[in-house]
Amino acid sequence: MDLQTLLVSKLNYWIFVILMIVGIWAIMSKNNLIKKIMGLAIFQAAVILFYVSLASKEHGTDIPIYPHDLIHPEHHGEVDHHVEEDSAKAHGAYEKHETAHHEEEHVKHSDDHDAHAEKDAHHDTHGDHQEAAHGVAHHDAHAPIADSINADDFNNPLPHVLMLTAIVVGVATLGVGLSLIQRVYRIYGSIEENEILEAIQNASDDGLTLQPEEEAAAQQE
Amino acid sequence: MKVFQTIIAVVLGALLIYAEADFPAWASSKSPANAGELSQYYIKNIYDETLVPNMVTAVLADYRGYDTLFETVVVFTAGLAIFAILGTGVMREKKTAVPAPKRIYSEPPFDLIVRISTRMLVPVIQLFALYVLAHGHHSPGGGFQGGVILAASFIMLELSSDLRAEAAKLTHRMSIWLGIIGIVIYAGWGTLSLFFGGHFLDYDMLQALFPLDPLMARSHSMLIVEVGVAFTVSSIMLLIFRQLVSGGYSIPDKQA
Amino acid sequence: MLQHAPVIHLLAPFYAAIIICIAGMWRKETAYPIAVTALSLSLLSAVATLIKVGIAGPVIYAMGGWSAPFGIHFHIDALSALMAVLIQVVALLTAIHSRHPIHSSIGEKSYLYYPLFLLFVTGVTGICQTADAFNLYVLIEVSALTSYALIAMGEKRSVHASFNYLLVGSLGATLYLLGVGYLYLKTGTLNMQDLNFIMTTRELFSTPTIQVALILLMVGLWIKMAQFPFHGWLPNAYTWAPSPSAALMGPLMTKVMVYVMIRFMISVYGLDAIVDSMWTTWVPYLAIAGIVYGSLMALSQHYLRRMVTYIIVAEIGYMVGAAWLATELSITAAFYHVISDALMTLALFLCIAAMRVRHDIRSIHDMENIFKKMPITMVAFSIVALSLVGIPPTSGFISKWYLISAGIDAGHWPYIIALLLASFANAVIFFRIFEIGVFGKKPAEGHHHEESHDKKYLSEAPFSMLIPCLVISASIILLGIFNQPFIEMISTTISSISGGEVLQ
Amino acid sequence: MENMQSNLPLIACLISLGAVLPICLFGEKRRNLREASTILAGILKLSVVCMMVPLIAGGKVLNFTFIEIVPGIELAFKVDRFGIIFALVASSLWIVTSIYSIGYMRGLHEHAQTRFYAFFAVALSTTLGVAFAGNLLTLYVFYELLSMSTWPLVTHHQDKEAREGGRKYLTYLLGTSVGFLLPAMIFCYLKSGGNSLDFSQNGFVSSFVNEPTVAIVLLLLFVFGFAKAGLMPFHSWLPGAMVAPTPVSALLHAVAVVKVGVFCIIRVFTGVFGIEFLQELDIGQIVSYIAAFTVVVSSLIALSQDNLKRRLAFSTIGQLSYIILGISLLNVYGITGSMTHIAMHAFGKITLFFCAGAIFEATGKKYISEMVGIGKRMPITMIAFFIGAMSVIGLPFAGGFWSKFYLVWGTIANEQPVLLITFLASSLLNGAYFFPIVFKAFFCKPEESLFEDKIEEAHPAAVIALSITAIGTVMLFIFPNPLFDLAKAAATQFLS
Repeated sequence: MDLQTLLVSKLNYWIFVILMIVGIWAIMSKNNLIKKIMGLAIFQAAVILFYVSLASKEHGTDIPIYPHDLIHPEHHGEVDHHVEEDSAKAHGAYEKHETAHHEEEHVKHSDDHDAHAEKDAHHDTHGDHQEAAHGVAHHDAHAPIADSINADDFNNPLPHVLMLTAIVVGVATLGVGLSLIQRVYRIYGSIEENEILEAIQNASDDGLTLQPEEEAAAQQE
Repeated sequence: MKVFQTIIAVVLGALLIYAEADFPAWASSKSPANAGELSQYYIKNIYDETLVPNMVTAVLADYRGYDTLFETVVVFTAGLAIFAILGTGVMREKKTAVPAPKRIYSEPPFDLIVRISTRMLVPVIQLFALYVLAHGHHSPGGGFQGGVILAASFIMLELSSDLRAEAAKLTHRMSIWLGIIGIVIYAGWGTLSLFFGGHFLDYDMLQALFPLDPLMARSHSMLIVEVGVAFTVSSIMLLIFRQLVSGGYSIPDKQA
Repeated sequence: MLQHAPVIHLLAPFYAAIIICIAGMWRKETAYPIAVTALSLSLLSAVATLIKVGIAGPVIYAMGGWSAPFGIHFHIDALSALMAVLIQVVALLTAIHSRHPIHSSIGEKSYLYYPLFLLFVTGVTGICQTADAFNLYVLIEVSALTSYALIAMGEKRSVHASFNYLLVGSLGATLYLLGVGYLYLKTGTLNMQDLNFIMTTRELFSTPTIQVALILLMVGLWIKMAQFPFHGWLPNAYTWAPSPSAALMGPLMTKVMVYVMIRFMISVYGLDAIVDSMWTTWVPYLAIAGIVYGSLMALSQHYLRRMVTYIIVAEIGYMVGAAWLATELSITAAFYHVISDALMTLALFLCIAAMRVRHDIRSIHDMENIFKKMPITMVAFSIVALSLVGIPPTSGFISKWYLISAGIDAGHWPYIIALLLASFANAVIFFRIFEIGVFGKKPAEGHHHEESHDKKYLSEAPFSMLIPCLVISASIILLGIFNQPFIEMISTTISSISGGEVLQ
Repeated sequence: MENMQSNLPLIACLISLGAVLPICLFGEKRRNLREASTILAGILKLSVVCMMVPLIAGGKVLNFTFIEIVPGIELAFKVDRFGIIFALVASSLWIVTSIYSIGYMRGLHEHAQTRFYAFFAVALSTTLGVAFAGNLLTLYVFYELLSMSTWPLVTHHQDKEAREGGRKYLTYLLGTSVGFLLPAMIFCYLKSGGNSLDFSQNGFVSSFVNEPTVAIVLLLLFVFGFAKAGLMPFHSWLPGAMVAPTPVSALLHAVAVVKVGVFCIIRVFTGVFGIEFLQELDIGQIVSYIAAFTVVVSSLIALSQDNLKRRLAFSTIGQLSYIILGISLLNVYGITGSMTHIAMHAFGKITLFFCAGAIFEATGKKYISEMVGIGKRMPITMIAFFIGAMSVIGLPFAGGFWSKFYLVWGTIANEQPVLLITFLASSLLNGAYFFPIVFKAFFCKPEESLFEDKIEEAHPAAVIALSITAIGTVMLFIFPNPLFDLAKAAATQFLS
């Protein structure tokens, strides 16, 4: 395929690659500790961009939420209606929620996986899921909407979930990194890598200086 | 020395580009990830199984609830870690290149306009934060976003006025307490379902607690879990901000 | 309650961390007992799971009650159960050991130290049990963050070492995350069993994405396990960390990453995909470089802690080299070495910490006739030393036996020669220590003197540090003699996984 | 040849290990109790071994299995005739050495005697472990433990050369055992399809090795792997170990270490490869030429040594190569000769070492040039020295004669003129480096005649010990048949 389609049809991956190169390069060659941390943040941002761009579809909505009319077809007046619904009815249909101790769970799993083997057989296990959903006692106001949804209208939710976690982890790492930098600055007086290494070199006996608490402890011995 | 790094970065870039040729086109709904069995199932069945219109919150809090639990643990750990690194014991460090500052913060420029406007804005922001937290089922939002906006409101308040006064109101021990409450809500709710015979974090079992059908039990437990997350995230983000700003010195804490 | 055992030994340390955070704010001394009881409880439940796995085969625990690819799963087979037990044992013994050093060095922060300690154990146990690739990333980050803080509470230089570790560690974890992303892009699922199933049914192994995914995953994991070219962070991190953190992370962090590598090699990619991915030709040479480098550097060190870190780098070379010979025997050997080396590293760190606390011994030259001063600790130390050299009755010999037989079986002679050279280097290292330890520095004052045997001279390590040393060195010998059940369990699991039938 | 389960071999091994406890407990303060417990343990051990002799002579094989370490192999003892000969030699000489070391250590007021006796006892228990080993793995386990337990004995003096000697000792023994022996053993284990490495009648190597080149490489790996046998390229740890106190070098040379090396090589020849297999492939020749080379060269070096103990060390290297030469002849006489030579050389050489130690203790002299006219001052020691020398040279009236006779007979039976010449030449060389010492001791007058001719013997305990062993050497000459019957029966059993 010629370069033009390659470039346009995969624009997001190109940006992701460039960001990653910048990130890695910054981490490795920058001298200032803060810049290294920024490089790490760029690197993580690149991975997040990769995941999120993965999830988009041509005409899918950017945030996968069911439109209001689809969920509540008629007016939502009788909210209290489903409360009297006997909720215990036909609960068992939810095969994955019955109180499955391992063996059954085990058995269920192997069927699930055998189902994987044949594509078509696969389809009807999902069919069971839907019938199971049907059977579940829920207020009749909410008819199962599974089959009335065209999957291509909605973006894939999974990468968004994963990246929510990755962003939070990135923030946590950033926080700890910055606190370490502060402590390094206080101990060595600088946050330039080369100056720190010099300070370590001419520290009295190469870093064997005791922490104040340890000195106190050593004297006690 | 820079040459070596650039070579490595370029090699990594080349490696990624080599794989890129094999990628599906951007935003193609036929790509294995989007057309895969997993995402198709999620899109089709989320509402039927959890009564939560926002698919992301459903997957986040219910299908992959264990992931989110450990995500909250990561936030809490970051708070603990920063507190351990910069926290109380540091003050007695004598042999340091940079002596402990006499004055903890520079006095923020007293500016009446800034103080008054922030004092007006903060309640609105906090209300919006609670809205984002509570409305996470129906619109983009949820525990993390709500918690962060809440923390942002506190930080704005601190930035605008004297940090030390604000710190006195919500000491670092209090923020750790809030973090703990958040995690206990989340993990406790998950362990609760153990006692009702389900697996860990299986909200379905909890419909025995409420006179609701399992679907409503699921969506409500998701809300409770989101509240737990909000607690932890807001308090820990505030703790991180305060530690970083004061470098661990200022905490007017009786116990330090 | 047994049905929930896999979760119990995950939650016990987790809840203990929370309780310590609360209780610690008022009375610091409650932290230690809570930690020890929680870890012993989780050890019991880990052993229960191991027995259950031994009898009933792999245990599947669905998180949140969702079936396979949709929810997150625990897939606990013999490998993960053994790792879980190993982690709890190492954590319990380090917790018992940590009472004295923590009290003396960072006493008032103990209510922060133990929660981080226990959260690290939770993260690492979770890594060993989860069957979900992304969940593994989150747990790696949990254990990584706690280890940055645990290291930074040590001596002055530990802060800078911890920062380097943070940078390199997060880089590695993010590369792993990208690798999982590539796998997800191609297969659409995150569950390890499902990944393998889809990759085999659609013959994706030869596609460039999956190949690059393998490179990213492996480079990420090698960075985290300090395999040779990426080991820069390890020596400083574990040398200046407080001794209980080094004793906790030395044996666990790197070995769990080796377990993750083996898990990805056999459960996700499958042995035949690995073999025809031509990696098995060059990776053992990388491992050999690691072994040679680690041994030589260990020889040249005279700071004890630093020497042990380089021995860890060499041992990682053993495991990676054996794993990448990609035969069932070699992966069994690699996994057995994971267990025996974890015990050996822990014993080394515990003995060195005991020597440091009692006689402030930091380098080899301070260890003058230490055998008279601390006879019991030094007996434990010499057992570990003999095990590292590979003297028969110990587990070190058995793992060397299996590693060499794997080498011969795969016909990879350079690997065998590297192994023998490394064990010889270990011999030189430890007998140099024995020489100074047993015979002292200056020659005996002439032939005609009777050296004094008075009591003052003998000052053993505190009781709470001595017991873990003895228990560990005893277990090294026992693991050496009664190794058959472990080997049996490991080899059947590996052959069943790589034997084609995807055990669900 | 029926097998019999019994835990006698285990008890024999554990007795000396058990003795370590009382030795350490009594320690320096109650030295006599400590020495008493060592000797008591020695006597007990000898009695248990003697209890086993009638059973084994009656054709039984005692075995005891402990635990399966590697699939297919257990830590097992299997005591046969050859094992019991070596066990007898080791345990009897331990008692004598303990008596001797009481005299020597106290005479010289040596330091750290508790450590000495403790490690001595451990070394003996590992030696018996090797003697009774039932398969190659158990042999290797105890072989390594023996190197570990004898290392502190070699570096006993803690001074510069002692450490050098210790380092050399370890580098050679550990290097060769981990370098050659372990891979060879694992190779056999893997190639033989994982079944056990037991010393079977005609060896298990024949099952998987057919072309001779692999067999030769494997055999050389084993032969050089057991560096304790002191074959030429890996022999220099032995003279290096002379820095140790004399009872240790006595133990090293006569009782435990080198004898274990040679014992293992014979086990490899008979149990691992099997004599018929070696004869068929005819690869015994190579080993015999290496051994012959070692014999001649070591005897020549011994001539040039002035330090008495170094000369004895090189003569030991020569005598050990006799034994290897004997076994590589692969015929009945060769094997019987080599087995009996272990016992004969043990008694002969231990006497020589005791005398060397006594001379050093009494007069402080180490060098042969200083020992002119010493016979008048220490008559008993020098007579014992003469008897020991006769046994090592192989002259009648001393045990060495019979075993050398069988070895020579073996070379004639094989029509090996070259080996025959080496035997005779080396006997001449032995004479050449022993007789001058004896001659100068008795018949020459010391120039500076500062010795008044009064008898000044070493510590009584030392003198008793060396006279016992001298008498033992002569006894072995007069009543050789119990030993030789055992050896012949073992040899025929190996060959059938």
